[in-house]
Formats: sequence, structure tokens, C-alpha cells
Amino acid sequence: MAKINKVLIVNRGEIAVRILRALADLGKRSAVIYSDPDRASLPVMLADEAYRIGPAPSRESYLRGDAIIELAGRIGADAIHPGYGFLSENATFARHCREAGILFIGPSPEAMAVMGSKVESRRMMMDAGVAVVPGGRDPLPDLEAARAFAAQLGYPVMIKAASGGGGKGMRRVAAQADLAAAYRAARSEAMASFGDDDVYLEKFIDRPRHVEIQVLGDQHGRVVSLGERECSLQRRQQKVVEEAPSPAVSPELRRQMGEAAVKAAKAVGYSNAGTVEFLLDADGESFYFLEMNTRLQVEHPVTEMVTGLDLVEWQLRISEGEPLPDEMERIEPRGHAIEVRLYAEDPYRGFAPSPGRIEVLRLPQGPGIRNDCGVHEGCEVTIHYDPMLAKLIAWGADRDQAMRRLRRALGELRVEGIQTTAPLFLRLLDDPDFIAGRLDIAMLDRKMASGELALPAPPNPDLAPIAAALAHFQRTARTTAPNPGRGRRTGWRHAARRESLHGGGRWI
Amino acid sequence: MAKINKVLIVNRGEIAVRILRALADLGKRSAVIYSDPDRASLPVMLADEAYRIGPAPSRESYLRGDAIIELAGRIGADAIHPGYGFLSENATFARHCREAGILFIGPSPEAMAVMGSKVESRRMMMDAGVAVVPGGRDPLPDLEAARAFAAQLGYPVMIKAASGGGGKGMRRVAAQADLAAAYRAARSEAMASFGDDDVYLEKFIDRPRHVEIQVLGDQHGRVVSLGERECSLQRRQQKVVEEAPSPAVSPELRRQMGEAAVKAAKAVGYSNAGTVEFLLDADGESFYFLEMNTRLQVEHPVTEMVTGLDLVEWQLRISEGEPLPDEMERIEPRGHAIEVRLYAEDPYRGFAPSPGRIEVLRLPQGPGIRNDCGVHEGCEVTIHYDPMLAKLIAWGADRDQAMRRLRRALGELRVEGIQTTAPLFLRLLDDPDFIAGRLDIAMLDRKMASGELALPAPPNPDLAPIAAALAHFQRTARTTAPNPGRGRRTGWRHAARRESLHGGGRWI
Amino acid sequence: MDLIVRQGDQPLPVQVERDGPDWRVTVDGREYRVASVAVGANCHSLLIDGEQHELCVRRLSGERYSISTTTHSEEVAVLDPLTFLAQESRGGEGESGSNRVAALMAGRVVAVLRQEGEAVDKGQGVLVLEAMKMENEIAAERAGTVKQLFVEPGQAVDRGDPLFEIE
Amino acid sequence: MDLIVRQGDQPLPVQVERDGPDWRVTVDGREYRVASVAVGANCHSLLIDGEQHELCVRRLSGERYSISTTTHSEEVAVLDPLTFLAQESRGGEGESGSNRVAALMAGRVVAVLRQEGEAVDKGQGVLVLEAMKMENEIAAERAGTVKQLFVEPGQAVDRGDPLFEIE
Repeated sequence: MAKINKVLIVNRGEIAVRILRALADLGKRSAVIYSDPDRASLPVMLADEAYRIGPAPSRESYLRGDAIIELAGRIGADAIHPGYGFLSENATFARHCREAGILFIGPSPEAMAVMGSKVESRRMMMDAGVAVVPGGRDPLPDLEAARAFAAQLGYPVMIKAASGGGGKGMRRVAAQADLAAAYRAARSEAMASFGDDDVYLEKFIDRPRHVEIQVLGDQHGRVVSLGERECSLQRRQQKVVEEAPSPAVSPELRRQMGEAAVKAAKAVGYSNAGTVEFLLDADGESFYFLEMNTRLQVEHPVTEMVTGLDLVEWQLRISEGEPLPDEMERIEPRGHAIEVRLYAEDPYRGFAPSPGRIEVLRLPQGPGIRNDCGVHEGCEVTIHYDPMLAKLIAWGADRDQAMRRLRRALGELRVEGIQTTAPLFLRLLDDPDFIAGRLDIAMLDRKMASGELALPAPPNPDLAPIAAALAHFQRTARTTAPNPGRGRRTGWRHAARRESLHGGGRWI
Repeated sequence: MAKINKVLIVNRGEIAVRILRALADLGKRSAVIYSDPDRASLPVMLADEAYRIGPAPSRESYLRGDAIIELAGRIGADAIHPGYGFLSENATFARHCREAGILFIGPSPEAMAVMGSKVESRRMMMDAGVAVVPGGRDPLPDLEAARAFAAQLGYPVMIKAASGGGGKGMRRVAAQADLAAAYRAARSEAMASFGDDDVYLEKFIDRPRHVEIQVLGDQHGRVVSLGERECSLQRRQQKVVEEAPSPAVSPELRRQMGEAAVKAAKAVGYSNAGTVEFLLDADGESFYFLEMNTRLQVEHPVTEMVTGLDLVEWQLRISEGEPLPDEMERIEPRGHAIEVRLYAEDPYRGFAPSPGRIEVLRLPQGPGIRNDCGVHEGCEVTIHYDPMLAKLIAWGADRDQAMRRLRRALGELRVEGIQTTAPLFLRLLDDPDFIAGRLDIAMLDRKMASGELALPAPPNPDLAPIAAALAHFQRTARTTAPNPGRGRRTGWRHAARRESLHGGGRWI
Repeated sequence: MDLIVRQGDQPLPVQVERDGPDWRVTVDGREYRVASVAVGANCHSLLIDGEQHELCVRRLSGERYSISTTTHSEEVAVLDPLTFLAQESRGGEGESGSNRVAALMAGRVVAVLRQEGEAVDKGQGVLVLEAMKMENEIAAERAGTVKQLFVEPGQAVDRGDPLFEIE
Repeated sequence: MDLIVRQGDQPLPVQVERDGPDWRVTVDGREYRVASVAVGANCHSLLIDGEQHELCVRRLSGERYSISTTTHSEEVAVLDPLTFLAQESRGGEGESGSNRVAALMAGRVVAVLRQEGEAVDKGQGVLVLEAMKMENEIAAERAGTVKQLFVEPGQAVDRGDPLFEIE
């Protein structure tokens, strides 16, 4: 197949940076698109080429599929990398790329379409013999049928609207006595919400983990599993902390889940990078297909750090037609990696967004630390897009070392000007359940609600008054100085210089 | 043995930062000393505690052994980590630490003393059966003996002053016809330089590589080899680029060199981290003991990245009495790592030192990149100490990927305000000999002299005039503005903001 | 220099004096010897008895300062004792007397939940602000009546813009 | 605005004009459309036909600017055409007429190799400056006689301090 020379990156922030780094690593040319508020963003600064695509709203910029394809043709890009979000799971866009003769870095539009539909993918997995959450695939004819099926599944069960979504027409049923009422309520809510009162039954999975398998498929029929990621730490269904391997997955379970994931991917003729998401039951043995994400995942770096593979590089190689090597079938995780997602949000004010100018940005460095950061010092974090600024990833020879390094790295991290979620992660690293690896998908919301992760008092409450008083002293002392104009900028600095000179040092 | 709770770091710059990170990773407390010009340095900002030790000159600050030991006692530090340089190979200092009841993180003073003497260590290695550069261990009685011994060694040979150093009293002899003259010249030069005309013979090793073995020894008699580092790229005997593994070392040679290094370390009862340096002959098979460095080496990160071990953590564990685990005997390198040393020097003006204020510092990030950096944005690089600012390390699944990532990382790196050696490394990564791994210890000096690594012309020479003209336009346009005081600070920025607004974007 | 630093509801007497190259700072009777040096825009490294603290200090408005460490961020006010006494004598009318709610972040008003004249309980939402793809309900900080709405749906607001007033 | 930019020995005519949000810059007849935005202190991102260039620009003194990219760093002078013509008519006395050598870095004088009145060849060392543990020989840029030495052994010098003059 054709060699890729130039790739247009249809994304922004850290994932645009991640992709252009892979392109630079491969000696390929990178082009990015940018919306007006992203003109001075890190991707624009690091890419080889950059093109304005529109004003701030995504609909008028990063989602303008046809304008993007037209641009790719105009600048001679052979391929488009969609990253995650935006157009990455849009099968129509992928089809338009193909029609325009531009490689879409991802699976075929057909595979994207099947996996993009929850109902269709559930059905296809059942046919392929991949375990889904136990339950029906067809609507229940009546209450009697529901009662019989529920008894067969075992309580608790969930009644779900066939056309459902967003929690509407959904009822958890703890015991048979509650079934009739729940059945009627779910049907009427489903009718009111979707104009369709069909409901079906699923087993209720209590406090499961979210464990997912990274797969790679080439264009010659080979699909490999690169092991699992543990993504149970979520805030309102949004992943916050991810790790590889999962503390709950034995080598035997890894093999089983990997096989199921490969089976799922092969069922839709999948190629390129993809992720098969599973719920892992609290029993630690049963797992159920949730969905397949047909793109690069935010949390892909933890897999990279334990396998040594560069997944974006492999996405490009696969698109160029390169077959996956035999050794990839036998990759074992080495060490342990944990990622935290740094958001511009204040975790201790209800995760309120915190836009603003990043006045100071000092990223942690040193052994085992990787920063996938989409912002730079001096840049503005605007209200227009997802508030994720960066991902901070720590690798260790084992989970304990990875946690210790992550804690150290978060202590080194300095972001001034906006609030971030970093203080929450420091608390989480002291949480006994997190340390023990006892995780489930509701754990973070539960602990935030209970106050278990509340910020402790500062070690010395006098520090803030001391710093404020010193600043105030300097500022007011300055106003009597002969040259206030100059003093305004240097401020406290003067004192520093004086102190240094006094100490005998020399500042050149 | 005693658990270490607080460590006083007797160093500065990147190695002080490296050590305090290891301490933070282990949950131990770190204290640093600082000289006056280092008050606002990165180690002081990242350490738990910091204490002034004196004014700028090293003799009055970082070399004040007894004051340092006194300080360690006063602040309750259990141990001292010397880093590299300064007091790290000072056996007397290590002995004073022991006498004061403070752990010195390193080998015993006795092992340090033996390895600190070139003559004594050469003799001891010969006794232990470790190959040194072939030649005599005793002075030659006369010219006849020299002739006989040279014939036995094979030409070319080196005549060296027994009391020599710094190249004085040293002659390379290409063939027997030149021996008599060289013998006489070396003797008279040796007498003039050292008051001692004893000379001895060594085989001349032409264009060797510098390959060294990292060893760890515990306090229970186990010494392990962690594989080699290739350090042939040197400028005037100073290492500049290091990698692991060496492109010239096969698994069999690695085993042989590892065994020799372990034998060398065991000969002096070595414990803690150390490095046995060898010359590897251009034949790629013969190797000769050069010296052993009884401390952590600048280039230790490349070993860490291919073994997954944290060497500073192991230094501390060993000092606490922990035995090395069995698995450490069987560690194989995974992937490839390359380190470049970033100096505040202008490689294209004879490596002239470039002190000054670091106005902008943007370190490269992303997959496979590790920064061991000792400076921060806004800090002053002074003339008082070694000009090494940082080490940039790239890991790849193979040497090719490591080189590609390093090239990308150097392109991302941004240091403003001072000159660094980064542009030279970018040129080196395009050099066919470097790419092929054809290295020897004289290669860098040779290529610098020949101009092979000269900087190419900038891709578009008009860029500088364009940027200067825009800056000038802005500056002079401003002087007619109503509020020049404000304008002076924002300058070009105004235009940026206007542009952004014009494009429909919104800057908040 | 004698100062009053208001931390939370607590007014603390603070003295600041030069002490050679360092400072002597006394907070409510607790004395500290502080060595301070700038390490970047607004950031300072403070050494107190060997312990190092990196603090960023930003002046917000008037005498209010924001002080932040890696994990904590707080606002304090620095007053000279006379100003403090003058404020105290007004009986704390200042902050607690205000019943205007302002935007804490820039965003867009997506919905107004209570109209002017409607009663609200403490904690009940008055309007919904969207910022960074998330909707945030802005609630009344006390029970009362919506006296005035300063914004309407669709309107963009900046940080600090008044949103509504409760009476 | 019409300017002369002196790059090396080369004086280049440069025109700068606003062009909507962008700039039109013509260098010696070559026209560029440039979109420029600040990305930090002194650093600018320039987009020219889609290609991105990050450049740091520092004004050194008067009309001299230092321009640097990741790999290259150079100094250029920007003059208005009248000043340029005035300088030219003086017959290039300016830079090439100067025979004072100044310190390019801060350091300490460790040795003086030529005394006042001694003859030197081009490239011969006149004194030795130590900075960052390294000794650097400072050589005469032309043949001549050492007219004056401004420093003595042991003396500390700052960047820009005059060291000696060759006549």
C-alpha cells in the first residue's frame, strides 16, 4: 500500500500533540487545523503546518468534515488522523475520506457503523459468542414472560427500554415482589420518553469494574490483544484514572478477555487500533462486553508504557499496509503504568470549570514520568472545548512504585492561573481502597460524596498570611520608592536580589 | 541495618534533583545544601529542606566536607548522598561520614581509595585477572628491555611515564625503527615533568570505543552486572552522548564484560552502585579495564531505561542493607536508550560557555522521553559550576526508534536566553557514522575539526529579517501610541489579540 | 509594619520586619524567620527553618491576595489596622450584606430557572451557565426573592459579571 | 513601512504592511504573507503559507535584534533607509573601524598573554578568561599592536566589558 508522507490531524489539545509527535518520530510531515481560539496553541506551535478551519464552536471548526477533506486535498495530505472525539467515530466522515482518496487512520466505515450502534453491536457479539451482560436480545411480550426470565437470570435484574438511553425507562429490581410495579413503571416511562414501550431484561451487575482490552488489527486479518487497562475510576461515567495492568486481572483472565476482544474485533473485520470495553463482575471472573471504541483511546499511554509499543506509530504502519509481526501475539506487560487526567476543573467546588490563562506550568520530570500535555505556559484555557489539559503517566517496576512516582510527580507539578484536578489525585493516592486496588465504577462518585477524599487542612495555616503579608509589605513599600513604574514589574524580586548579594553570591 | 529517613544531598543541579526525586519516590525526606548563587535553583525548590552552605566557590560551599557532616548531624539526616563530582570520590570524606555515624551512600572508603588510584587499581586488576591494556606493570630497565617487550606486544606501542599524566612523557611508537628515539624523548620529558624518568610500555589501542559496565553490589557479597553503556562520543575526554545497549556489544561480549566487571568489583569488596570502564578494541572483541568509578554515573539513566531499575533507589536500598534479588542476575536490556548532555555552551563557537538567564525553557515530552533537568525557566546559569544543564534521554523499542524520538525531542526543546549544545546533537543524529553505530572515542573531535557536523544554513534565510522587521514595526509604531508605558510590555502581543478577534475567536 | 490579615473569618495580627537578608514575620504571636526569593512570575520560594515552601501570590483586587501551593489555594485580605477597625465598626455590613451573585467563570447563560419576583430557597438554582461543555446550575446563596436578573438566556458572561440579586 | 535589514554584511530592503489580521512583508522583492501571534515572552509563532515557525526575538541594543529558532541564532540590524544612507556615506567606519574587544561572557581574567605595546598577529591570544570551569583564550581579531588593556589578572568581567584594544 501507499506510503504516508503527510497527515492532517483533525483534532486539538493533547491528542493533536500526541499524534504529531508520532509523525515526527516517523519522519512524516504533520499538519493541524485550528479554530480561532487555538491559534497560539501547542499543536500549532509543534506541527510542521497549521491551517485555520473556523471560529470557536466545534460545529464551525473541528466538525466541518467536508471542509477538512477539501483542505487535506489542497495541502497534499495523504491521510487524516481523527484522534478521539470530534469526527473520530463518524462513519460518514470516514466514508467521505475514502471517496476523496484520503486515508482515514482507523478501521473501515463499515466496522465503525456496526460498533457505533449499541443495539446492533450487542446483537452481533451475542452471535459471535462474546459474553454480553446476560439478558434478552428481544422485547418482553408481557409480565409473565418477564417474571419467568427474571427468575432464570436471578435477581437483582435491570429492566431497560429497548429504545432507551440516558437512564430513562430503566429500573433496578431487587426481588420478585418488586417486579410487577417496576415493569409497569419502566414501560410507561419508555413510552413517554421514546414513544415505544418495549422493554427487555438484563442482569444487574453490582459494583463492577471497567476493564478494557486494547487490540490492534492489520489489513491482513491478524488481530492481537495488547492486554487490559483498568478504568474503573470514573466521575459520572467519565474516566479519570487508568492503569495497566489491572490489579484484578490474572494472566489467565487476561488471556480470556484478550481472546474475547479479538473475537469481537474479528466479527466486524476490524483493522487498526481499537478498544473493547468490558464490565468485570465483582466476583473477578465474569466479564461482559460493553462496547467497542473504534479509535485511539485517551488512556492508550498506559498500554504503551507496559508493552513498549507506540500505538500511534502502529496505527500509521497498519494504514500503510504493514502486517503485525508474530511477536506481537506474545507481548506481556512489563511493570505497571498509571495515568491521571488533568482537567481544568476545581474538584473541590463541584468540578466547576476553571478557564483562564496558565501563568506558570512546570511539568514533573525524571524517571518513569511521561507527560502528554496539550497546553503551554502562557496559553489561555478557553470555555469552548473539553477541559482536559494533559495526561500525566507514571511507570514503575510494580504498581507500588508507579503509585509512589505518580505521587511525587503530582507534588512536582505546578499549574498557576487556573485550578486543576491534581489535588484530588494526591488524595486518591492516599486512599486505602485505591492503594489496595479495590476499585469499582461507582467508587469515585461515592467517595467524593462521602467526603473521604476531602482536602486536608494545609500543613501550616500561617503560610498564606506570611506570604500575603510579605507581598503586601513589598507592594506598599514600593509606592514610596522613587521609581514606582519600574518597581511595579520587579516587585518582590528586588528583595531576592538584595538577599542574594547580601549572602555573598553574585547574580550575573 | 538502619532504615534511612532523611538524606542530605551534597550536590547541585540535575543530579541533586535526580536524587531528591528518588527520595520522594521512596517516601524519604530530602535536604539539599546550596551556595549563594543556587538559592533559587530547582533542587532548592523541589527538596523538602534546604540549607545554605557558603558562597559561590566550590571550596567554600559544596566541598566543605566537615561543615557538611556537621550540618547533617544538626538536621538529623541519617545519610549523605554525594551524587557525582564534588565529594563523591573522596575517600577521606566517606571515612569522616562513617566516623560521624552518618551513612555515606556509596562503597566503603577502602574500595574508593583503591579505585581512586590509577596505578594501584591497574595493579590490582592484573592480579585479579581482569584484562588491562597489555603492557608492563613495572618500569623498563633499559632500551634493550623496551625493544624486546615491544616486539612481544606488537607495534604500535605507547611509551608512558610511570609517574605520568596529562599526556606528558607519552609517545606513540609505530615501528621498531622509531623506538630508540621515542624511548629517549619520553624519558627526558618524564624527568623534566615529574622528576622521574621511569617509563613503561603499553600496547597502543587505535580508535577504541569506551564501553562501561554498570554494577550493583549489596552488603552481602553479591555483585551483579546490569549491562553496558556505549560512551564513545566524547569531546576532549568528556562524554557527550551515551547509549545502552552498545551497538558493538553482542550478548556473548556483554556476558564476558559483565563477568570482568563483577570480578573487578569483587576484587575490592565493592558494594553499592559503580561503573567499570573499559576500552573496547576496534576489533570488537578485546576489551581492557580503564578505571572504576565508585559512584553514580552521569549517564546512569540509559541503563535505567533499558533495565526498568531505579539505580538511585537501589543505592538507598543497598545502604539500608537490603540484599539484591536473584532476578537481578538475569536482567536483559529491553529496547534502546540514548542520552545527550545539554551544556550551556555554544558548540559552534568553540564550545564557549554561555551563562545567562534562561528566559524560556520548554522541555520535550511525550512517549519515550525522559528529562533529567537541573534548571527551571527564569533561573540564572552562572559561571561558577559545570555547565551541564540537563540530560535528555530517549527510549525506543530499538536503536532506530530511540534515535528518531531523540531527534524529535531535540526539535521540541526550546531554551531561550543562553546557547546550548542541542543544535550539535541534531547534526549528530544525521551523521551516517552515528546512525550506523560506528563510533570511537576520537570521532567527535575529529568530526568537529573536519567541519562534518557544521550547522547547515537555515531553511529560509528571510525568516530572521521578517521577524526583526515585524518586531521593529511594532516597537516604533508603539512610540506614537497614546500609552507607551503599557504598550512596552505587551508589544507584539497586541497584534496577536487583534488578529484573533478579527478571526472571530474570543480570548477570555 | 503592623498588619491585619483576614483568613476566612479570622482577623490575625501580623508583623513584618526586615532581618538582615531575611524577614521576621509574626503571625498572631507565632514568630517565623523567613528567607524569600522569587522563582518566577508571582512565585516565591520561602525557607522557614530549612523547610522550603513554594508559593504563588497574586493580588486580586485592592487588598485581597490569592496564595497557592501545589495542593491548596486560598484568598486572604491584608489590611492596615486602622482600615480594619473602620470596617469592623460598620458592623460587618460589607460582605454579608451583599446579595448579588456574580459569575465565577466565563460562560454562556443557557437557561433562566427563576424569574424576577419569584421566591427561592437557599441552594435552589436560579439559572444555568454553560462553560467548557458542562452545564452548571447557579444557586441562590440564601432564601429570598429574585429582585433582579442581569442576564438572559443565550447571553455570554465574563467572570465577575453580576448574574442576579436576591432580596 | 520601508526598512533596511542588515543581515551579516548584506543590507536588504524590507517592506512591512498590515494586511487585514496578517502582515505583508517583502524582503528584497520576495513577498510573504505572515500571520503572527505571541506565544510567550519574546516568542512568536509565524505562519507563512501554512508553515509554522517559532521565533524568539530579543532587542539587544538600539536597532540590533537577536532572532533564534531551535537550531539557529543570528543577529540582524533594522534601520530606516535614511539612517542607513547616512551610515553608508561615512564609508563603513562603524563596525569595521572598531578595534576594541569586549567580553562575550561574564568571567574572570586568569592570565594576560600580551602586554600593552606588544605586537600580535590575527588570531593570537591576548588574554585568558575563565568561565564555568573552562579557560577561553581571547584572541586578536586582526594583526596590530596592543594599544590598551582594560583588565588585569584576577579581575571579574561582565558580558560587554571592554578587554583590550588593538591598533
